[in-house]
Amino acid sequence: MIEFYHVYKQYVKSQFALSDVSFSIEKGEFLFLTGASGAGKTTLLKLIFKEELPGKGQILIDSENTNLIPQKKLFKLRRKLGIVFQDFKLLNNRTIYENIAVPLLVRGIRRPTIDSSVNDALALVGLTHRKHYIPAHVSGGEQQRVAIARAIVANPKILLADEPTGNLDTELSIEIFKLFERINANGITVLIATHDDHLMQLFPRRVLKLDKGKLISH
Amino acid sequence: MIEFYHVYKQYVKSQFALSDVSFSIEKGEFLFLTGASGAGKTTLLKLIFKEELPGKGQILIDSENTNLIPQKKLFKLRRKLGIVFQDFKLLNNRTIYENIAVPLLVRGIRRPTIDSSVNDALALVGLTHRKHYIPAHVSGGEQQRVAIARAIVANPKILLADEPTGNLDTELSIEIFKLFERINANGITVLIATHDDHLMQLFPRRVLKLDKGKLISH
Amino acid sequence: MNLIKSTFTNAFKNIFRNKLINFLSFGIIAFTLLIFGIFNYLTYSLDVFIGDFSRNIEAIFYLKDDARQPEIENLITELEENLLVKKVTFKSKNQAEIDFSRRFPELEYALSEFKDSPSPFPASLEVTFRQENNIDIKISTLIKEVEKLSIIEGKEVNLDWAKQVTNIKKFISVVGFFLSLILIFISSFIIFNVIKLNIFFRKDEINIFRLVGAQDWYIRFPFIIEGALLGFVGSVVAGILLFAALKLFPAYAAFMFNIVKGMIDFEDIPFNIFIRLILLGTGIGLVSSFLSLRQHLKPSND
Amino acid sequence: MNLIKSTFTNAFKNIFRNKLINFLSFGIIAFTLLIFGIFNYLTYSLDVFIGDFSRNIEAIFYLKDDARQPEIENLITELEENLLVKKVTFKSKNQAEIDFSRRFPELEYALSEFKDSPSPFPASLEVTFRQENNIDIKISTLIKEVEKLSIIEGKEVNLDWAKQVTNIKKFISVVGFFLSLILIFISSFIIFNVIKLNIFFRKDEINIFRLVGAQDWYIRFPFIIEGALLGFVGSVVAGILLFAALKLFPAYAAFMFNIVKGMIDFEDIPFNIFIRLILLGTGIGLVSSFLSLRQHLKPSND
Ligand SMILES: Nc1ncnc2c1ncn2[C@@H]1O[C@H](COP(=O)(O)OP(=O)(O)OP(=O)(O)O)[C@@H](O)[C@H]1O
Ligand SMILES: Nc1ncnc2c1ncn2[C@@H]1O[C@H](COP(=O)(O)OP(=O)(O)OP(=O)(O)O)[C@@H](O)[C@H]1O
Ligand SMILES: [Mg+2]
Ligand SMILES: [Mg+2]
Repeated sequence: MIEFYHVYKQYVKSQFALSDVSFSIEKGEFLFLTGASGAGKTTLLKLIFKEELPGKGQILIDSENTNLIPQKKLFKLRRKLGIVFQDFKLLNNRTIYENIAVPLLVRGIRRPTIDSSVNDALALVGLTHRKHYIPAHVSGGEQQRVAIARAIVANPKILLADEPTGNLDTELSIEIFKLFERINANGITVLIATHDDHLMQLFPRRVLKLDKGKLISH
Repeated sequence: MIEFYHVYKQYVKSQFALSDVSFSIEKGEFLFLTGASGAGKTTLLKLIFKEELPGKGQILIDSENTNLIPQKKLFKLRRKLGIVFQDFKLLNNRTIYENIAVPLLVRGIRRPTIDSSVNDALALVGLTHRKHYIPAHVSGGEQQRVAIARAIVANPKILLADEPTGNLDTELSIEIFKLFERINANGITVLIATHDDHLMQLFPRRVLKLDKGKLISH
Repeated sequence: MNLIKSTFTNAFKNIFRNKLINFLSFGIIAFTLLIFGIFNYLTYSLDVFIGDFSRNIEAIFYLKDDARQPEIENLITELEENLLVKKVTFKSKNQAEIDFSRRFPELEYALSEFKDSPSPFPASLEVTFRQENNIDIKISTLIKEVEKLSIIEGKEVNLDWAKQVTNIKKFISVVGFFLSLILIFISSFIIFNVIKLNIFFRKDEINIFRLVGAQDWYIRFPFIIEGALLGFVGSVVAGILLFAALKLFPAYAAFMFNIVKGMIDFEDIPFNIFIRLILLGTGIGLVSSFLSLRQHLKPSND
Repeated sequence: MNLIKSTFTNAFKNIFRNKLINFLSFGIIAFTLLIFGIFNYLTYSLDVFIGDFSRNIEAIFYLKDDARQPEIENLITELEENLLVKKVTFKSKNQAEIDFSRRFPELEYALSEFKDSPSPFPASLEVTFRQENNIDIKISTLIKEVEKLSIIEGKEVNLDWAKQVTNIKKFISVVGFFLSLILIFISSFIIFNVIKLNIFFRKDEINIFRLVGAQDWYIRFPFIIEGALLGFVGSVVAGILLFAALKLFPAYAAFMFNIVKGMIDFEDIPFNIFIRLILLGTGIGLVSSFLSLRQHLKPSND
């Protein structure tokens, strides 16, 4: 489902954010991506959804080489993915309900369908009572859960989550991880970047570990 | 140093973000503020630096009732504080160096003094090599460390940190907490909002615990 | 189908989401188009005013005192049959005197001297020519021919003056064109930059839309609609303001200085100007938002 | 001291940090002020033009043919000594005829009739009055007195026309004032909103500055500087453009239609206009950014 072949990424000269990264993830896998701050986790995820381009190497998503996807077709790749961003990337001038509805809106889905999907997602992350708030008016953890809800609302093939529980207490984090497990049980590939060793121990899965841009275990 | 007397806070009708919160923190204390997502931690901190006003109750900072501070004198209160915000609040059109220098600039400190203070702070959080980057070009954990550096750079009397290690790996988190301990050793009061039970166990201190806006232990 | 509806909804919502900047840009556009409209109207009315003057090229042929009636009538018929001529009027010696004192009332004293003697003015033929495009040379030739006739004592022609007037007219329309061009350019520049600012303002939003799978046109469309709408509403408001200004101003002026009322008679505001304003505004909005998008809404990664 | 320096540095850096919006607003301000300058100049030159006309109020007294020389000379001396009178010119019968044929060359034919007889025109006294403020009534009285004298046959006065011209002049300056007022208002509105937009744009930044202990004036100052600077630079550019337009346009026009060169002689652009533009621009910038700040930079919590 996700294959990296000798991928290098350099933002600035003489410094590799990723260097010679190769791995492959099967369809339906559930795995973690870990590493110290600045190791390259976010960069690796960005390469998957083509927000950044690799300096060298090939990346295959669903057997498609991302290097060869023209700008015009990029939305097709993105629609296969559900992404929880490390900085949430919520729209501040829209309510939480509207934020979660955006991926469905851009797919041209009808209002009633959108409504039921969004309400389901809200219930899953426990935010039904915050539906009509704007992101600025809810707590950090609540914002993070909005980001999670938006990532899963459109039934993606692959779920990418970057530090999805950084602002959540242990109890809620476990619940969110359980949610990811349920989603994974439906055949969706799940890749979670996290620092939380404790959580990774509770959910023992395959771990990709980065160290200064190098993949040291996979 | 920080005293709350029957403090209530309501953002919307019939929902209390904080209700009847009373506690007092001595000068030179190091303590944690914890509670589930949405419990009111950030709200409590915002009341301390008067970004929000309490609905009822009195808050005394350094023996001064914040309710009675006029808008024109507010900067005096803020200059006693160093704050790590949950969402970092970095200036995106300035470099990391400039971001950390802002609290010194607004105090009218001279350039050479600013320069040495900022460089010291950068070294403490391990970001000297990212000095000239803008926040958007560094990793989530690095941004968090910039926020920490900015909070400590102006030698505040009180350090407030809202989830300061949410984006950091365990190793770095411990290091940051050790930094907070060293700062505390200089007589600075330190109040840290965190979810991380593991870290709180490693640094056993007094804990203020919130549950749905109520202080259930202190 | 639903996607298109949602796109439109999105476009309109966006306009209200960014009230401030849109209000500002809308105001600026209305202002620019109003200035444009005023210049346009001024050019137009000067055109009309000058048109009135230049419509008639006239020649006056003074007849010798001894010219006989049949000879004169012959000439009149001949001239009337000429395709270049619009009208021929015979003015007798007496009529000439009356006209003269009417035209120069200040010279009453001078004329009173001759009250009893026969009119000192010669009889004349006033010939008005049809003025179509560039037949001036033919008219000149005709005038020269008539002049050579034995019954003609002299002539007086305003052809040179007519040429001058035509030139002024040409000059003013060039100035108007020039000014319009500058104003259109400025309007476009403003809308272009407003859209750019808007894109800049919503950079994060656009990026998020892209990241969750929006197609390019889904992102672009609202901006185009917005540009066109800004231009349209701006021009409608400019039109209304122009109308109000042209209607109210003379009334105000007449009230304040009733002597000059006739001078600023804006009675006939051509409907044309409104249509031109609206087409122009909408067009400018469309084109400049389109250009701004092409330049500033480039995908982040390439 | 250091705080003030840092504030200034910050103010200037801010201007460059928000290049786009400042470039746009600066362009708009320059444009508005340019239009303002053009209108101002047009009013000014119309004023000068009309001033030339209205400077001289004249009266012509026609003398009876039997008026004797000493009587005439008496009257001339008397008039010359009157404080209201600027100049008195005697025109003989012959001079009158020559002047007439010069003034109305079309009437050559009419006059040729009298070539041999004595001039039919009366001799006259042309009196030019000093025109200061509102001495029209006194002049009227004087004219009536002179008219009653036995040697005077009639009179001709352009006093009414002079009044009319004065009225037109007044009217035009009111129009100019009106237009200037509107344009100043629009400029202020634009700067006001640009600053508002700027505040809105930097809301987060301002908030962060407040949170780390900045005083109110430290936040406000850059905006004020920015507003004033925008107004100043905008007006300087507008001035330069105005100068260029007034200098280049006639040259261009003269090149294209050399007949009308005299018509658009912009030789003397008063330096006054530039100073007024700059003072106005800077003033508008200062005041409107000040107002905008007062209205939109309210502390978040109260
Ligand atoms: N501006 C606001 N308007 C309305 N409700 C708000 C606002 N800010 C916070 N709240 C609500 O108040 C409650 C407490 O929020 P707060 O941010 O203090 O929680 P927290 O303990 O910091 O949570 P987290 O750990 O998720 O950051 C939440 O339920 C939140 O939705
Ligand atoms: N746009 C950029 N320009 C320059 N350097 C960058 C850019 N983005 C990231 N980097 C650098 O690349 C390295 C890897 O960044 P990345 O965001 O992938 O780290 P990460 O593993 O996600 O860290 P964290 O856990 O702190 O989020 C970091 O050192 C960062 O400073
Ligand atoms: Mg990261
Ligand atoms: Mg919080």
